[in-house]
This record gives sequence, structure tokens and C-alpha cells, in this order.
Amino acid sequence: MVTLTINFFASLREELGASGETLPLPEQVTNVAQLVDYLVGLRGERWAVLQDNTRVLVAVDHTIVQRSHALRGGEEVAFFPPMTGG
Amino acid sequence: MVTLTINFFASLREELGASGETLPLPEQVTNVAQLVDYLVGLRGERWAVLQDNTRVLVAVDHTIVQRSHALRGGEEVAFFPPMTGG
Amino acid sequence: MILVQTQDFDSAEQYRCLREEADNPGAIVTFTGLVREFYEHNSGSEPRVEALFLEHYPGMTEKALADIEAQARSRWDVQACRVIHRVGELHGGDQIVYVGVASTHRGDAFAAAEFIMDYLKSRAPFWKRQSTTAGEQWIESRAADEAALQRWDAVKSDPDVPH
Amino acid sequence: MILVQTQDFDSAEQYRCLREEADNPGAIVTFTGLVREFYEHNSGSEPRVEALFLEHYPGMTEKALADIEAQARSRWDVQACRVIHRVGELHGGDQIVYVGVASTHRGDAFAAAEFIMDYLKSRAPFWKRQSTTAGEQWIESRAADEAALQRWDAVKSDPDVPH
Repeated sequence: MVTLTINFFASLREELGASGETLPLPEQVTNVAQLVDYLVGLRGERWAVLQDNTRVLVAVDHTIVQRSHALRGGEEVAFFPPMTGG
Repeated sequence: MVTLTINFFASLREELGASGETLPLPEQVTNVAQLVDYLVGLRGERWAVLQDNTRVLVAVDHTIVQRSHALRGGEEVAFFPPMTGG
Repeated sequence: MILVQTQDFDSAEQYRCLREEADNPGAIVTFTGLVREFYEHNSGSEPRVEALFLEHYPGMTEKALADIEAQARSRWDVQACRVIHRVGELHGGDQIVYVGVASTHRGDAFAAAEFIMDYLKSRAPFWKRQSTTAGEQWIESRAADEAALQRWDAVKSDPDVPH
Repeated sequence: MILVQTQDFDSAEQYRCLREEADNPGAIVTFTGLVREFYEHNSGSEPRVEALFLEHYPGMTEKALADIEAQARSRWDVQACRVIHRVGELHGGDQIVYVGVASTHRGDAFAAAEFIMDYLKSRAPFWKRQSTTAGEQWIESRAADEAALQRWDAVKSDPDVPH
């Protein structure tokens, strides 16, 4: 089965009350934006924060990507707020 | 007696074969440029290098100055090439 | 060399390593970031922030830092480079991040070290949470840090400033 | 603190002092200048420069360095600052100069340290003479060092880059 691993970090993890999960790649999901829409539809309005691309950044397989980035299954997708290291 | 202390550093000291001296303030000397002209007149053409203000910098009492800087006697005047520290 | 660790680091040891790893360096620039203490405006006696917690994204962190180091190496002469970022619980006065660069000339060493720090701040997956007298809060990213990144787009490379 | 000395310095000790002297610092930037070895283009085996001699103008040196430090303090937030310049005979690989700055924010620490180095190179009375396989020669000042100074006239102060 083709799956996606999803992770949430920092304030976003607390806001959603979820640290991550592995789920089967939904048929209608071919990119990051579609994955987000799928999750909001599945989990409800609280997850709509994921659609705000200034508050939420996305990395696929450890590289920051745009919402148009293609997903084929097998990827590690991470959502997190802007970084504050250093 | 009103005097001036003169010092030469680095390549300039070697070029002139002089490290420094204390001399009575000559009557016609009221600024650095006049001191240089006086020294060239006294010591000869080899000292004309002092008149080249790109090759030779001047400090009076430990501060870099222009050739027009006034001298009243009692000062420490130093001549040296551009610095190469660090 | 890139390290992400909970334990403190010894900047003297890092400097020794940079000097050894570099081949005939003329300049070594080091940056150490420290946790500042913040006090209440009124009382001034008790620190407002009791602790700082650094979370990161294992796996991506190392990759992001390696990418930043590679960018610095492509833009400037870098003979040796060491980056350490601590994670976990920290307190006021603690060392939090280290960047050391050895180069032939001083202009390259300064530029590469500052570039790495500026990118690390906003492009490596670290997040700070603070525990204050008023409760827990995540630290927000700052526009000034994003602005610090913009200037590296304008600057192609420093003029040829020799050491 | 400004020191002009023949003996080597311990950058670890300098860093400890900066951390102690500073009041709640967020950033410490250090610069160390090292004597580079130069080799003959052809042989590649024997160093071309056997020794470097640093002459200075005692009395003026300390004043010039204090002036440069004061300028840096007037332009940037500087919590603590240490400058050491060695004089006398040095060899390839030796430490020659140290500048350390502790500040609230990283932008100020980087700018102040680089400013002090750029001014020290061309405005403090030090002169280098080298003893090479081809004899003794004074090192000439370089246009690039003068150019490095010019840019500080253009830059008023860094944007407000927080640590």
C-alpha cells in the first residue's frame, strides 16, 4: 500500500493536538495543496490553519517545498511554523 | 629651548638611515609642511621622500594629521609609510 | 562539521579543530550565540524567562545545515567550517549556537560566518519555546531575521579584501 | 581591553573574559588573524617567507586602537571588546591579531568586529617586514585594504538584526 508519513512540529503540533501519522495516499491527492485540502475535509475547520502558507511551511523529504509540489506516495511530509533557531 | 622630537618608522627609517632626533624648533617652521621643507634643505635630496604625502604619513603627538597641521614646539612628530598591520 | 546536540560545547576545542583542519588559514571568525536573560520591566529582580526549550526536526536539521554550509562554501573561500546547534532545555547565559569559519582572507571568513548564521536563523528547522512567569509560549519569527536574509541576495560576494 | 605584546595569546581565555565582562550578551564574534605560509611557485617544498617581523609605534599604537574601539562603540551596541596585536618576530601558522566583541545582537557583533579589523589594518601604526629566501623586504600596503575602509562610510549601521 502506498502511504504518506505526516509530521507536525512546534506550535502547530500543539494547535492541532497531533504530532503525526502515516496514512494511505488518498486517490485525489497528487500534490501538497491537495493533501492539505483532504486533511481539512477529514478533520474539520481547526485544521484549516494548514492552508495558510505564511503561518505554515511544508517540507517534503526534508526539503522546503511549495504547495504545488507533487506527491507520489512514500514521502515524508512535514508541516511547521516559521523557524526560530540560532 | 623649544624643541621638536622627530621619529621615523619602518621602511622610511631604513631609507633615511635615521630613527629620530630632537632638534630646536626652527624659527621659520610653523607647520608640518614647513618642517619637512626645512629637513630637506638641511639634509639633502634623499629626504625629499618626506614631501610625498601618499608614501609618507605624519602623526603629531600620536594622531595622524595633514601637512598643514600647526607646530608650536614641544610636539612629537612621526613620519612613516602606510600601515600594514593585522 | 555539523552537530546538533543537547550538551554544551567548548568553543576553545572548536577553534583548535578549525586551525588544524584548515590548510594555511589567514583568518578565523567564530560566532557564539548565547541565551539572553529577560527581566520584568517592573520588578527587575526575577528573570521573566525561566527556561528556553529548543525543538528541532531530526533528519531535516542536519540536511538544512549542510545545505547552508554548502552554499557558503560555493560563495566564499572556506578552508574549514564548524556548526553546532544545541537543542533541549537551556537557561539564561547558556551557549546555544556556534559557527566557526577558517579562510584565507578575513573578508571571506566574516561573510561566510554571518551568512551561515543568518540562514540558520530562518532556514533550519529549530523552534524556541519559553517558559515564563506568565506561562509557556512559542517564540515568533521576526521580520528582521527575514530582512537579514534579503541582503545576501543583493551582495554577490565581498570585494577582494585580503587578510 | 587593548594589548600590544610579543607573546602569543589564548583565544579561549579571551572568550571567557568577553563572556564575563559582557552584561547579558546574545552574541560573541571573534576574529583571529594568522600568519600564512608562502611557498615558492616552483619548488613548493621550502617556505619562501622564513619569518615575519612586526614593528609598531609604541604610544601611538595603543591610542590608535583605543580610538578605533571607541568608534565601534559609538556605532554599534558593544557590551565588551578585546583587541590584541602581537609585535616582534612571527612565523607561519602563528596567531598575530585577535578581535573579540560581545553584543546584544549578532548584527552588531559581526559589524563591530569587522569594522575594528578593517581600521586596525590601515589606521593603527604597525608595519610588517618579511625575511624571505630572496632577502628582507617591507610589505606594501594594499589598495584592497583601503577599499575595505570606504564601505564603512557608506554603511551607517546594520539594520536591526536581532540575535
